[in-house]
Amino acid sequence: MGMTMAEKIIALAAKVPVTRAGDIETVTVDRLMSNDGTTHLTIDMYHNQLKHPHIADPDKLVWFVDHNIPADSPKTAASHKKMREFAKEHQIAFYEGEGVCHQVMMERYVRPGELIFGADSHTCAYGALGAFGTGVGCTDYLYAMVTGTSWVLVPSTIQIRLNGKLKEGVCARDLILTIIGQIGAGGATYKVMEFVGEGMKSLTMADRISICNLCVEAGAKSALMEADEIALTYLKEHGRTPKAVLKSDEDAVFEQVITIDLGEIKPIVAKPHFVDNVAPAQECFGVKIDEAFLGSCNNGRLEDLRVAAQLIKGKKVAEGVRFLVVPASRSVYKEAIKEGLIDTFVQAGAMVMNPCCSVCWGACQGVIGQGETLISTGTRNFKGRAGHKDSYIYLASALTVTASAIAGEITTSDRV
Amino acid sequence: MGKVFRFHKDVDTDQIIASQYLLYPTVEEMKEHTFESLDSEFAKKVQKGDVVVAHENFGCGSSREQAPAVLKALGVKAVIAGSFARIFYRNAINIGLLVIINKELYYEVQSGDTVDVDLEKGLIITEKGSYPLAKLPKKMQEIMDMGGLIAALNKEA
Amino acid sequence: MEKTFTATIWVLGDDIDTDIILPTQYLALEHVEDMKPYAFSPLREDLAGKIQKGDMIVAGKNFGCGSSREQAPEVMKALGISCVVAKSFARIFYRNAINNGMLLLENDKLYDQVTEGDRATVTLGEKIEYKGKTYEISSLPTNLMEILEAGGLVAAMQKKNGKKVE
Amino acid sequence: MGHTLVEKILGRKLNREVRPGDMLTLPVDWCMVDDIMAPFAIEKFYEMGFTKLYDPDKVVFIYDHFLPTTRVEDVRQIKEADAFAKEQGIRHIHRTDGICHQLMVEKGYIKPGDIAFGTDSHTVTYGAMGAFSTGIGYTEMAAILGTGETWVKVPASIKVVIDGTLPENVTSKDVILKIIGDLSACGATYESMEFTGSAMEEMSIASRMTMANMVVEAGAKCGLFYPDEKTASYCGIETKEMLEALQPDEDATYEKELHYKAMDFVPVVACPSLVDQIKPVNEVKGTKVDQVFLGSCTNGRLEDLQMAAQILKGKKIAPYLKFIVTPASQKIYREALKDDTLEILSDAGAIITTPGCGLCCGRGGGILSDGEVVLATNNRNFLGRMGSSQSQIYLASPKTAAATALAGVITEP
Repeated sequence: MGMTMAEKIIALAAKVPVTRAGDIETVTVDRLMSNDGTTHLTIDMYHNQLKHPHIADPDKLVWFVDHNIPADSPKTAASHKKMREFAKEHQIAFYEGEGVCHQVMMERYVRPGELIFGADSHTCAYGALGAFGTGVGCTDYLYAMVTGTSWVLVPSTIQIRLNGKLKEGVCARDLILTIIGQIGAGGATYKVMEFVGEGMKSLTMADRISICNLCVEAGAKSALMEADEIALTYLKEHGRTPKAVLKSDEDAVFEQVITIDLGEIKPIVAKPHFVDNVAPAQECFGVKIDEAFLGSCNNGRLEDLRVAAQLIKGKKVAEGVRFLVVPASRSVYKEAIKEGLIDTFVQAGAMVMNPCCSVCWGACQGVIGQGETLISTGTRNFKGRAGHKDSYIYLASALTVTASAIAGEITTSDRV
Repeated sequence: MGKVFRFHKDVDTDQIIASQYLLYPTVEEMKEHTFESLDSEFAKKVQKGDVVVAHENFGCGSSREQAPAVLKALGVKAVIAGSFARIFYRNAINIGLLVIINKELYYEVQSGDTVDVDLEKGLIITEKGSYPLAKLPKKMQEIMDMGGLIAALNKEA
Repeated sequence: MEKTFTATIWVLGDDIDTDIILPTQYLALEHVEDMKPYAFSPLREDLAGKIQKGDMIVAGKNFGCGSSREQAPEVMKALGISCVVAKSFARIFYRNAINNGMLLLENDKLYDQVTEGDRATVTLGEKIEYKGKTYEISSLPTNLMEILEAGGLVAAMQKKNGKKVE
Repeated sequence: MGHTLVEKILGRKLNREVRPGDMLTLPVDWCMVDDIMAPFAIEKFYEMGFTKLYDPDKVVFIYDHFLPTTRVEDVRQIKEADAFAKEQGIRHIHRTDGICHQLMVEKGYIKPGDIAFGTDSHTVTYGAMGAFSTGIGYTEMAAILGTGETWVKVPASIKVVIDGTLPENVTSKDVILKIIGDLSACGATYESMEFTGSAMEEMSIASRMTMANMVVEAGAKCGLFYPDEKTASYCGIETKEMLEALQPDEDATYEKELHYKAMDFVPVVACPSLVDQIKPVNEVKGTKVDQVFLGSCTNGRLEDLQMAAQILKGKKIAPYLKFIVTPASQKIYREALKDDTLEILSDAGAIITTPGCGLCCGRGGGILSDGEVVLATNNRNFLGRMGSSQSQIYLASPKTAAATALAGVITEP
């Protein structure tokens, strides 16, 4: 009996020849990512609770200040300071203001075949490069930081077979929201969502990251895609080589197989207050918006900015709407400057922010007020996530968000 | 014995503790904002030994360990839900917050009811009856038995 | 406004700026009552809680320098401060204070003599008496006195607009 | 006996001769209301019994302190201002365009000789254009919104004469800081400052704005530059007569005159926590900083960003240092994109934010915790202004800021 891609990566990390869904394995973690959302607490535990504080391999640690930057309060600044000082003392790779952690990880660190822990739930994005990324809390993180190892319950896999091609005006974001709507917010809990099929060939790296990134919203432990030619080209362009290029065996056992024709996918939105509360975009036409957000680890990449800029060029953001455009990393920002995209956004009346998590995280810049409505390419639309507890978030693709910013109400790109 | 605080389906980590409080220096400073958007009085009302009961998929969303940590800091004895999101579940066990999967209790109790979780007898006891405690996976039970992952780590070292 | 009153003294220094009187992060609170606890907080965190209705502030030069934030005199008025005696006042603060009916008195000697917690007696337009000594204060220009006597600019405008004052 | 510039401006408005000490009732050309103060001014406006603005076209609403919003209550300010603007027919609204004082000049509202009031103390900035402008509270703004006029006591004037050429490493920021240090934080209270001399004539409009912006830190009511060809070309006006009418008389009387030689200026900083604690940069060099801030209505203009870029081109800022750059307006942001300034700053490691008041007003954009030290190009270093009251703020020029960002310690450019 063959193994799934997830089983293969975990077996490699556990240094065992075979492992099966349901097994518990002790694994050596290839990389440990953490950000300012929780690292201050990890550091406190490191200092106050460990009998023998030490770090197994500081070179495996990568830390980011990306959630609340620039700092919005003395308390935030104090937590950042704690991180900065610890990173300096222990020579931990430290990025402050370089962009959203997952994007920078994809640009600089993630390699196919690796097993990566991130103290952030969207770590599953690394599956786009064929790596097993999963989100952990700071206690798990600390354990791995100290020992270099952790335990994993080997997950079963839902294989999603993609055929065909997305239609014009439809984004990878629409695809993954459709899938989450289908299987539900808990539909993949403890499982891996694996994407395969000839449809993959038409998906760019940006599309793939966007898809994998959002799988945690169906409860998934991780998301995986085979590192094919597109992924390996990306890797090479960024100066790295794979740890191992793996894929599921033909005779591997899957929990479930879902087949999707990409050509059938339509623009979709997730309505308040849950990611699986999806509806065709047209059902929400006319909903007035106060703010629109293009950015995040999900849709702040160059490809997203390109399609959005193309749509908004020569047009204006609707009066009274705050349109936040936040590139996902410094290199995205730089490329976007070179291509003239940033200028297009500013000219249209958008506010271009420094690369960071911004309003997707809802505690720093662009928070929305009581009764306000946001349309966002962020990852979540939980009640109150973007600000006031009585506010509304719709999630949609870069195209739909930009179209809505122009119209001042929810609409799709073909209508502006 | 503790009081029940009952919540709905898909209680996400932003409801348990919102983003704007996560960078506060300590859990102690965060805990008064627990469940703020759902019940702004929760942190004031909850007492040591009380129990949170919820429907399916409790703790979905982010990996923020602050979510189980504030519940523990407020003295919540256990969270009993139909199912849990993966990361929350693991985080809770790691810090020694009791998380119990039970599909019936949500339908049987209301907020304000009294309930007892008797670990020795392995029972959840309500005014109406009792429910057996589901067993934790072995690995997790070991961590709980040692008093959480850090305690386990300190024992290994 | 009473012509003569006696008040307990709080002493602050030179150049008490508007960020000290009320830091920016509290400016947008909906009501001045909500701002009260934060008055003077960067300098003396517990001061706002200690000030009693009728107390006075004695300070050095350039009181109220900095921004045009009118929340500064307003929050002081809400705390019940009867007047500020300073060596000098910053311009915008002075104007804002008068517009809010907050009494400001200029005297360049009192500050160097006072001890916090003592009491002093003010006679408007004439003098301040403190520990048996008299400190002169001048009267305000007529147009400002009119605003102050009306109870501030809002009341003065209401009168002009024939609006009934509640 | 002749007249100072402020007497000329005020007298011209009323068509009569005015002297220091005169109490005037002045018609107002521009009312600038920012997002922090708008709801308060609106509330007072109605409380006073007004129902209609005296002239909606003379009112400019600008949202800058709270954008990007960092707290849920920030939005309330904007919504209330928007509702009022709609009801009263205010057409001049800038919701995300940048900092109010920059926009009042950049968007062409302010012309030489205008009378402008704003709900922000740095309204004095427009003196760079030869306009009389000053900050007021929201109650007074409410009265002006209703009546179109207010009272002004004609100020006495201080004349500052600076001749010659400034050293390469000195900017107009160093000049105004030095003057504030010499005058003290209340040395110009109630007075009008006039800047003249060949060094002032040489200065760009942007540099003049930096100086006019900061006169309030010496307590001044306004800070004026004599309108000249540069002013006229910036404003797109040709009326030579008007420019001539807005020059002081040679025999005008000044309360005080300060004379400087431009070549004597050196880069300076204002040390914590008062704007008049001025020291040469060299006296505090080597002081470790955690953050550098380049921006604000004082120094967030294109030439400021360019000065920094020139120093930082091809280099990296010190490790573990935060360098926050906040252009003063979206127009400046675009100009800085066009000439690669932003790319150079970003490559050096700067965090470039969207235009707005940002860190200067202490609501967001890089707030400091206990024990942190910032060197900033804005106008105030008051205790706790940028976060913790246990943090320290040094004020300096864009050049000193860039040199300091590079070294991680306070450094002379």
